[in-house]
Amino acid sequence: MSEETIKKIILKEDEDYIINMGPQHPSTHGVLRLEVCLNGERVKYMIPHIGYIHRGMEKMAEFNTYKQVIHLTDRMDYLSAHINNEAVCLAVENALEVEVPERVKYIRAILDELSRIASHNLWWSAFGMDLGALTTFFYGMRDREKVLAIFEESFGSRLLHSFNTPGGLMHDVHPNFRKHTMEFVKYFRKKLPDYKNLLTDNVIFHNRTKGIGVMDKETAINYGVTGPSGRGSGFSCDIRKVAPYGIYEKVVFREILYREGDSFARYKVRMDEMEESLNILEQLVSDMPEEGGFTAKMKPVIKLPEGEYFQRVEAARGEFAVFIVSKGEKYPYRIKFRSPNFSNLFVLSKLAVGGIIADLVATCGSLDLVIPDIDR
Amino acid sequence: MLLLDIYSFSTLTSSIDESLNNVMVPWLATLTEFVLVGIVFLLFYALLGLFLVYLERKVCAVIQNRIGPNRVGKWGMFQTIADLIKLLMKELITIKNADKFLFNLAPFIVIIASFMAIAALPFAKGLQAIDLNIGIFYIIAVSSLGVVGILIAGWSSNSKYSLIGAMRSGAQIISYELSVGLSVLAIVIFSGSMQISTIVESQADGWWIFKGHLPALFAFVLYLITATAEINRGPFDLAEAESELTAGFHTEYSGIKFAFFFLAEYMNMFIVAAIATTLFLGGWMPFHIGGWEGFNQIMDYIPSIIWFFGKTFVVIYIIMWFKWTFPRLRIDQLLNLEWKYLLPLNLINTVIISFVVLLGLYFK
Amino acid sequence: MNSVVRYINDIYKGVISLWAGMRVTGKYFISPGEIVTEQYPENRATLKMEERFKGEVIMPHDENNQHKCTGCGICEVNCPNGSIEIITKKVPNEEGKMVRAIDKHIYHLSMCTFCELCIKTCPFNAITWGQDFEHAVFDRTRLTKVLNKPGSSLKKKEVKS
Amino acid sequence: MEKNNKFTEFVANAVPYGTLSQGAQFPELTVPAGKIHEAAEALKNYEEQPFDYLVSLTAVDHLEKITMVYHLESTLTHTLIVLKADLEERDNAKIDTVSDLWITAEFHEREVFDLFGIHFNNHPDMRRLFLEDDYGFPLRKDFKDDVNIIEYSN
Repeated sequence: MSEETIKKIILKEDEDYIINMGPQHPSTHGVLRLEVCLNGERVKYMIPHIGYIHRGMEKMAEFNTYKQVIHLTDRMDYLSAHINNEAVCLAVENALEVEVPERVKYIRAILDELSRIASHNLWWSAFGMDLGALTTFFYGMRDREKVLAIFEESFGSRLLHSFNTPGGLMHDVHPNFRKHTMEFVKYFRKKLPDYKNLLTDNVIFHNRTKGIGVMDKETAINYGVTGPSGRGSGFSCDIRKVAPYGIYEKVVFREILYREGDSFARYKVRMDEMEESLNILEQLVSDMPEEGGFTAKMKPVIKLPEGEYFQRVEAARGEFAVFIVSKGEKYPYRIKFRSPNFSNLFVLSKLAVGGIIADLVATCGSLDLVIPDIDR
Repeated sequence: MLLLDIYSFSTLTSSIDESLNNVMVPWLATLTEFVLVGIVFLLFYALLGLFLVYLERKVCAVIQNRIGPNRVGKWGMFQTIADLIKLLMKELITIKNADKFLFNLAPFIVIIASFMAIAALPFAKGLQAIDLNIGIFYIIAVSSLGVVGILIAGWSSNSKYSLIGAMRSGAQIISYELSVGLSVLAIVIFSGSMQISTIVESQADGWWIFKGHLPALFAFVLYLITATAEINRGPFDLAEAESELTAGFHTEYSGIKFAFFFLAEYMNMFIVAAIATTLFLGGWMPFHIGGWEGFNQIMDYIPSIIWFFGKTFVVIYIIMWFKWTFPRLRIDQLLNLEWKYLLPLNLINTVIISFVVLLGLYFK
Repeated sequence: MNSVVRYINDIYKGVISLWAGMRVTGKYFISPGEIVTEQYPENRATLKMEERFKGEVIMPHDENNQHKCTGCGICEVNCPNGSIEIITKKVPNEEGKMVRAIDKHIYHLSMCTFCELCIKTCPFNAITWGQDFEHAVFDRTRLTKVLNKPGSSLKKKEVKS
Repeated sequence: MEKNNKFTEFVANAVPYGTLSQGAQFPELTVPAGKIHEAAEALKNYEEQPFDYLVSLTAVDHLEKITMVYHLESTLTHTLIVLKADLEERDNAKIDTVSDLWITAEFHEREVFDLFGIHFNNHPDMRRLFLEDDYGFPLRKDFKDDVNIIEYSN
């Protein structure tokens, strides 16, 4: 943001037509407030205001043991709760140099990919709705329900399942887990053509998203935009490839990269990632060992050796990283959660300028923001 | 043709007219007729509006793999009535610094505009309030009055979202008025009359959509698209684009004033569907296939009012089908679509139809 | 000429893509068998939650009104939100010695985040998940529950076979 | 290994005031607080592997000092290094901004300013991000919340 813009914010000019999108607005998907200055319908500048649901998680985590921190990470990016859990677990396991059983790695990766599909699916539904295609929302929800049913069967909860724990998993997965996952893969493969016909190929949709909110690679890197949004600009930032963790070294998959950098490229990245996740699921489910337990041996009270630990994982919306500073106690001395949406949000104020309100909505939707993850 | 006369409403209406004239002086009889017709139309308007809301909710529910309203009454039939009662009981909020007079006036303008258009619609044989000799021109003129109400609503609300919505609506309707007019003109050329009863009569031996070859079919498709835009329905619902402007021009309205906007929107949908039926699908004329005498006679047994409403609801369904499938257009794309695609196509189509009519290439 | 071809091609492709979308919604419109809505209050009889469903924390009691909770307080320590409070009392055992026993196992459902740490760490498997999910009440205080039933006592340890 | 040596050489040349050490996971480069912008600029313009992606920027309150921690990644080779700077002064903590190098730092720095009270010199928009202006700096270890008194007993 240039200084000129900031001056404008403070000394609002009389002719500026300022509308507040949010904190309650259908297309901001939560309590995000965008202060938009318009010239006609064209956006002159846009300032995001955040902090409406800041819960001080980093401070709360300083009073929680490592096992208790897990349930806080659920509530940041609630759509990829499992992946967030895994970041903390991996950081603790790396610090303690615990080797988790092979089976746990497989199950974690399966759940990661299921979460990713569920998350992208919800995004697809909501993105369609942002653009006015209301039916997509129900089709997306219908298919996401199948993933949530698998979650519910194994973990007992559908969204915020604190299923990971340092050293492994809370329980073993349900005996039907493998079967139901395969069934879901088959079911979802059948439904994907509907998605394609309904939205991906639609000429109105193309007009609404192609060339809208163009972000080049340099901007993406400079703003730290990761995940599907960054990969839509050709920024190779898939942590599963860049710094593999868990079982991902053994899995064969490709990183989806598009170079256009517009909303449609970001859309395509997510659609392709859903298909790629299905491929990964097929590999993992067939290779998953039946035996091997679900947790490594851990002490009842976990104390990390003094030091600093950094763990990155690929959440559904980008790079999620945990930075733990330990002083050898059972509580972390300081935890920093590097959440993907925090970095992704601020590029919006650059992308929105020059477009019209409808473009702002499309760009905001294509960045796939989850507000609790921004505020933490 | 004898059978058709049984179902004709003209016997009913003329008998009422006669009996009224017998007991009253002529001017009083005319006045009573005005009042009677007004009451009948008001009831019809309200009930049909409620039914359309219910229908829309059911159709979109089935499209979206849902059941839809199913709590109030059997299959949720009284859901919309319950909603109406709720809206009636709600507080009417006028926000600060709003232009009170215009703010209260706007919903009435919108609803009167759509109410006036019903007058010229032929619902069945002999069931038409007024058969103007420029009937189709009258309907187009009156139905575009509604935009004045929308503009007033947006301006007087003292809300930024409302203003943007109203301005969008203004731009949209001014543009699409042209295409609606031109595609209606196609049938006026075919039938050589602007009088609605004449247009319907001209389709006794075949509907224009079949008689008029491809140009008429093309005009029908163009009419559907432009009419959908004209009544601010999805995918052209920019004036109230929910995800952008929360509710557009009626953001600040509550209670029964909001209900007026809502009802007018659905009734406008009915009116454009009814016009499409009258012009392209033969109005209340039954479906005939040349040479199949038995089939045609069976078709004649079905009352004309059922034919009219059946066809209208098919068109309404198609309009709903659009809405629940497509994403919304952007305002500049919407105007592009009109000025770069629909209007040129319509002009070309009008020229072709003129030649078709001049050379007598259509079925007579 | 090229631009005219492109113009017509645009229209053609656009119409085809729109028709593809309408086919999808049309297909679902004529197949009501695809409806997925669950009629919730009506299907209470058939609605069965998963075995592992995290509805609320409960303490199973056997037919003699006995439970397994000794009041050790491990669940209270492990709870990240302070939603469990243990109140203990001293009761005499068979030998006449005063030993610690549970008086009230208070569970604040309103504060629970369902992280499962209490159940996981309980050394006696005294608490577990209940499948009840209809927690809506008119008064917040009713979400505070006492898990051990009145008059209940500690179950004797089974003799290991 | 060769690459590592090259990097060590580069650091010795370009950032002579910094001390490079091999941390548990990543190489760590500690520089004096006054030279942070200089060091960051050198790292970003390192030709072999420009550290052009700022993964995370945060601070840690060690009571006797506040440490700024920057995690930098090179999108060319995907190596990650940690850049650190210690701030001795608590009451008037100040450090140069790096938001002109990585724009994402602008918002991370605002967050750090909000939660730690570290002022960033030359920052274009130094306002609080989440909290009100008269709120304390909650992530400091000596922060006491008088309104919501929650004592953690365990």
